[in-house]
Amino acid sequence: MRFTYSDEQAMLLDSVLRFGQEHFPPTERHRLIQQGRSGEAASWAKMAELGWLLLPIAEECGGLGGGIAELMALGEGFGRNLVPGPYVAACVLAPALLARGGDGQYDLIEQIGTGETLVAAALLEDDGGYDLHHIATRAAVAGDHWTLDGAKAHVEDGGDADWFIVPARTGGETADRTGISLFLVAATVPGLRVERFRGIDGHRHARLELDGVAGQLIGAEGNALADIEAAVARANCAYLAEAVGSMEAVSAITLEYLRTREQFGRPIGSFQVLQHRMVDMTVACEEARAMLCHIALSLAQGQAQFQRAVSAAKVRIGECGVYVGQQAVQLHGGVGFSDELIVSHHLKRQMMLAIAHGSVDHHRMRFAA
Amino acid sequence: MRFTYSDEQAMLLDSVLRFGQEHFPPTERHRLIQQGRSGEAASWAKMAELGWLLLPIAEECGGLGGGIAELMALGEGFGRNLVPGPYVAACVLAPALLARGGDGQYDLIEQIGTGETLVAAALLEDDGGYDLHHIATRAAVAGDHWTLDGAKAHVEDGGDADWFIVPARTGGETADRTGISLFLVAATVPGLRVERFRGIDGHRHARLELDGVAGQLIGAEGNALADIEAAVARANCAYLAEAVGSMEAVSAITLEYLRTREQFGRPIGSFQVLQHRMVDMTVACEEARAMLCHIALSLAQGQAQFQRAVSAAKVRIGECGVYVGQQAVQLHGGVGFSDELIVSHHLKRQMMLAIAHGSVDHHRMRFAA
Amino acid sequence: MEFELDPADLAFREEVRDFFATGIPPEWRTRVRAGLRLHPEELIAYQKSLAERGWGAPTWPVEYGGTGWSPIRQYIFWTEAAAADAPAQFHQGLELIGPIIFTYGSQALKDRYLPGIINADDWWCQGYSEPNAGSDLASLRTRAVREGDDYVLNGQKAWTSYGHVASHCFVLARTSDEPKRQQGISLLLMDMKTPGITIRPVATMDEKHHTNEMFLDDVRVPVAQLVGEEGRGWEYGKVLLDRERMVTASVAIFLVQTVKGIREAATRRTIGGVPLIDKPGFKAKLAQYEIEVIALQTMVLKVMADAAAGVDSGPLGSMIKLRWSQLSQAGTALWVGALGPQAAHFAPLDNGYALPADMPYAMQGALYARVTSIYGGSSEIQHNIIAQRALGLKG
Amino acid sequence: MEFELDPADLAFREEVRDFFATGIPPEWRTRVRAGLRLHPEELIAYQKSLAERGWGAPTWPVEYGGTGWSPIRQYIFWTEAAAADAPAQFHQGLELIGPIIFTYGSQALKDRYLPGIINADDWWCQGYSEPNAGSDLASLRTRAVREGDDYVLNGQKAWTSYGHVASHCFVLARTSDEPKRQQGISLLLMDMKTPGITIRPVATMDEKHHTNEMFLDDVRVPVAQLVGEEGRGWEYGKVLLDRERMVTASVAIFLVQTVKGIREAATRRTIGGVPLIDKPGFKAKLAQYEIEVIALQTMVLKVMADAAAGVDSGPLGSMIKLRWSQLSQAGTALWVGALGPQAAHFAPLDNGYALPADMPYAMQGALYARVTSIYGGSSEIQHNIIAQRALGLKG
Repeated sequence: MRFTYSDEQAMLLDSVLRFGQEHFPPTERHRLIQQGRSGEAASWAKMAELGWLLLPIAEECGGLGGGIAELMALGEGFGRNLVPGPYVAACVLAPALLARGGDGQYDLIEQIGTGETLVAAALLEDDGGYDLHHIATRAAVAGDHWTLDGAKAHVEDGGDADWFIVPARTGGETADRTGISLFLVAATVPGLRVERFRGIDGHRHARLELDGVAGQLIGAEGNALADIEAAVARANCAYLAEAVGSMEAVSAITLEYLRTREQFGRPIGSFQVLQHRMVDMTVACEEARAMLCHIALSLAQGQAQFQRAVSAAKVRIGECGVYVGQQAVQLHGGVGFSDELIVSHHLKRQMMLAIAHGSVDHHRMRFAA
Repeated sequence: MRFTYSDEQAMLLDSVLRFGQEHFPPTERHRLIQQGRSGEAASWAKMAELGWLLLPIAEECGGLGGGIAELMALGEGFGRNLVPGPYVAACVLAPALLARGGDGQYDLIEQIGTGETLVAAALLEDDGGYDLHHIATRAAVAGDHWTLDGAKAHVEDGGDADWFIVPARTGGETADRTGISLFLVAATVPGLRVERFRGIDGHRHARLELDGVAGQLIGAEGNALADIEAAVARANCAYLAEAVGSMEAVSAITLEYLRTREQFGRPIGSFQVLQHRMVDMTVACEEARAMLCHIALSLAQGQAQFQRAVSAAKVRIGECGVYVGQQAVQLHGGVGFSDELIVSHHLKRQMMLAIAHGSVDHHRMRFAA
Repeated sequence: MEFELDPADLAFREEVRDFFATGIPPEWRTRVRAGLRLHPEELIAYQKSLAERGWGAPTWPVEYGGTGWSPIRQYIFWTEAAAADAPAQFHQGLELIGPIIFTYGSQALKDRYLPGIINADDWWCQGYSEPNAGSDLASLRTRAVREGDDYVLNGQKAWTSYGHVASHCFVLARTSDEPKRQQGISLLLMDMKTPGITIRPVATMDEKHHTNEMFLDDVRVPVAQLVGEEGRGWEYGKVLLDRERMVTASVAIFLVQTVKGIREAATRRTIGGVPLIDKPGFKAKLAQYEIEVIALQTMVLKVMADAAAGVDSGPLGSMIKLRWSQLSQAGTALWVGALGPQAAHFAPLDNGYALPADMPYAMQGALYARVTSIYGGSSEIQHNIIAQRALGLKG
Repeated sequence: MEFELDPADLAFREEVRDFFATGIPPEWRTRVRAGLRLHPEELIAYQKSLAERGWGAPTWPVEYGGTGWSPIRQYIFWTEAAAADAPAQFHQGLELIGPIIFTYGSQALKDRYLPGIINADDWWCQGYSEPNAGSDLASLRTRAVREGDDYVLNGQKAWTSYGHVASHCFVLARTSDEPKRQQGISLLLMDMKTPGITIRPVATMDEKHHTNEMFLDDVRVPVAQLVGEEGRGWEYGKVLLDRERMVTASVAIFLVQTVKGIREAATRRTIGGVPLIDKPGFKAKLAQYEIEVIALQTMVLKVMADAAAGVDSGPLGSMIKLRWSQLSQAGTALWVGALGPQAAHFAPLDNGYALPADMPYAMQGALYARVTSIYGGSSEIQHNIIAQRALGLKG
């Protein structure tokens, strides 16, 4: 049993860290994000070149078959430098869902791996909360193809997607766990309205309205829920590691600030109250990291235990991450609130990570179920 | 508008404080409590002599007709010195319920006022949580009297009661709000099993089993719930003020300890972390006192708003009281945990006050309803 | 204890209620509820409407153009304003410099500046903080050197809120070096059109331009613009502590607006057909929040009643600031949580697409709320103040 | 990262599981789950049963009678013990003085005392704290003056846990006055039957007699009972910091028992026919608690794995102590809350009436838990330690 990364994983983390420093130094990051997809184009190409886009993709789909530990190393590295971009949506979540389609989807998966194409999964609906089984969107056979009708309230990182993976009902009622199938929908297909929004962390999301939209069935009809839940849990692992990387980075920045910033003629880190706050932040980081280990430990116990562990981690890392981000801003005072330091960007990303693929409240009740 | 006591109320508070110091100094209090009812006999007689037992009783019942402000002054005074005894159960709650019986109950009320008799209300049942309308106990007419069958899970301060006021169903189903009547039951009546328990605060409670017990109907049959809820809300006002008095007392003791206790060669109150904790305790005291004012402000707005204000106060004072008690123990360190200082007794009383006549969770949901 | 309002106050409440029954534009509502400042032109319009009614300065004495209201009436006024989703008045002129001017300023300064504050012809900003003098304000370095009839100011100010909007600025600057750092600091009133003033916007995490850096480069301020005596600027702020309490207190009253914002968001959003507001978990959270707001409101009322009765409220003002910032943060966070996944939709990337109903304001409010525990004396500083001044604990 | 146990460890787990499958008396269960110590005779019986199996000292090297288990095996052992509702072993002999004796003690001391610790023939108590030396232990005043072959001890000790039960005591006493207060303190082993020792019970808020004052009045302790060198007693404790981490770490593993206690209480109690455990509000609270326990357990496992890998865990031990005490308090409070109104029924006042199923233990556990953030270095001290040692922040 070992809680540290293997040499290979450590090397991966190391290169992700260097990548982040090089492509998204705090001084440049904000400017690049404001450019949207074009601001991330160069770095995306570099990731493709490094093989990272292929890393999470299963070997049978032509990927590198990276496991949870590799995803965590990547996520942690991204989090430390707040690397933006739709990596988790496009490279972790989408390929796992497309894999359901077997070799019919290998071309598209390959294009994801080369960075040519972005795919996003349109999972959440109005009135569904964060429940993945709450699907009112319906698919019907029309001649030789399927048409979809409905709406998706939020597509994580769907703002730049070329394709959407859309769960829709081929049977059952809105809240049923059965009768859900997956469809591939082109972003430019007639009848599809894509509304695009930016989050406070610069991520670009979408909201869809589907009005008789043509979709291509991915894999077998029905019973897609298990695949969706498994894929989302896997995506969450990368997000959770990103949150931990971000927490640790912003804690380190804050500790350094406490050591060097002077007020009332002494370093502010000499004030006991700020020392203890810094300790609480550090404990929160340790708890969060422990939850990543808990996920890893659960892997041997099957998908149900794994998903329960992910829910537990979403709760605690969500809480700890936002707490650490808030305290980092607080301890920095006014400059922490400014956009110029990276500190507030960590808080904003933590706030968004805490609700990505399920809020703390949602996952607490899933854990309890 | 004035938030301070009137001169008369301030004098009452003052005499309650002197009474507490005289009868229950910290050195004696624990010993007296361990003697049970006999340990409190002398002080109870003194209270009767001072007219306090009559104070909360309505004038039409022969009492002094004290209002909420008088109850609060009394409660606050009791709380500051942790005066034990069944005052609220016997003098606030029971007479308010007995008043429903009109002049038929004036003799008993008078005996309460003279201190001869103790009466307690048996309100809570198993499976009922803290809900006052959850009554499974049934009353039936048997010839010229009523007989009661059922059980009561907890009778606040019922350990020494000579009489019990027992709500029972004369109609409706267990959770209905209608069909509840009040009965007076002698503690010694055949078929009544009284199990007596002591709480961590020395209060003596009871649990009842009623097997064909003879009871005397108090007032009209049915529709007693409104009276019960109003009486309990009134009783809670005294308890809430007691909690505030106790919080302020234990905060003052803790502040003094911080000023005088030395460790590492300086008063522990010079450590910033302990200073800030003491501030948080002080803020909690202010919040709690504000909730008492909120209750008083609600009086003009009718019973429903009054009860909602009491529920709000039960939530916040319950939380703040336990917090202050816990931190007082923590800041005192080992001696805070010992029984020898009064500090831990404040925490224990706060823990019990927080669940008396409804826990924080219960009242939060009542407030939200 | 007496908790009834007297009949005259009750009549006053009706009068205020009538005033607010018309006149608050509905498009202000979400921003107000999220604790966000309105646009300057909106705030100016609001202030002018109050001034027109004679209510421009609720806390000022009549002789300076104020209402002369008792603290209880101020409470009533703000409670009704909050109930009507009116904004809090912009406070930098009204509460920060106005009272200093009418307490310490020359007659000329009073005549020149007080009316403009009330009728919103002038907009004041504060030039106190510096890059290395935030919580530790006494370490400020901006200098004002006397040259003839002018002071010549050089230095750099930080967190100059609404400096990009303001017509005037009240500045603390060092006019002499004294052994005690709090001495030798003077308070000057400065026209923002004076040459040598450069305003540089500071981008903040809420993506709203409200604050700035201000560079002072040989800025000449006439000596007549000095408030009170040279070198005593520090004291003037301190003496007004009691008033400052009222300022935070009044803002705290407006938290009921946040409750409304949360409630409406949670009523609008359904999960599985059930409004979020009816789900036990959310219900409990909102109830908890409302109860804590009630506690704070009642603390505010107590400060007001104490002030009316001439009783010293002690550290209650600092406590209200502390709790207010905590509850601003908790409330806006609860609101954002009520939006669900769409809390990630902060800004549209294309034209023609509408944001969710509360956005971006709910989120912007949640982000802005983070600074409420930093500005105006951080929560840590408030703790220090209470510990030292009220509890008598020494470092 | 590798998270699989190797086959030998898996086999070991089966062996431990088998051991615990029998043998833990059901009447221990509620107390164990409430985090309460069992009666001394029960703890002795438990320790003897472990000693008989060769498992009396899970953390000791084989040469001193220990198991020589790897940290991972210790973790497995404790996890299985916790799952079986076995108590934590009494630690004062096993973890506090035993390791000091085998590290610094003479061969004679090792021969005399180590076996008695393992087989529970001796019961050790700790004589460190004093009325004016709690968190600030270095200010202790008890003196040990050399007279011939004895030290003569005079002084007063506080918080001598189980001093009324113990056969032996390890005492810190001042043998000389040095400029640095931590110097000149010696560690002595003392038979509790020695004349001059007076034990006075200290009543504590949990109404359980577990601690005492100890008065030392010309108590003669042979010089041979000195551990290591005179004047270096303070260091001996410090050097064992790593081991102490393991002690709190092992106790933290037992929090799963509290989860079980809460769960059963909330399953038993119904409100309106619905078990409390199925009510969303309670469900959420218990889930939150379980998740925080999981985080702590995994931190413990990490310490163990780090130790096995020879990696320094840094301040993780202090963090575990901190979080463990918080979770002991939160868990027992949740449990007591689950009892509803009957949490007020702590002790029967008459014979023949049974308390509610969990009482008095759930409540006693909740009261006892308050001291877990005070003893063994209060939470405030743990914060200081982490801030200074791990984060390098100076006062």
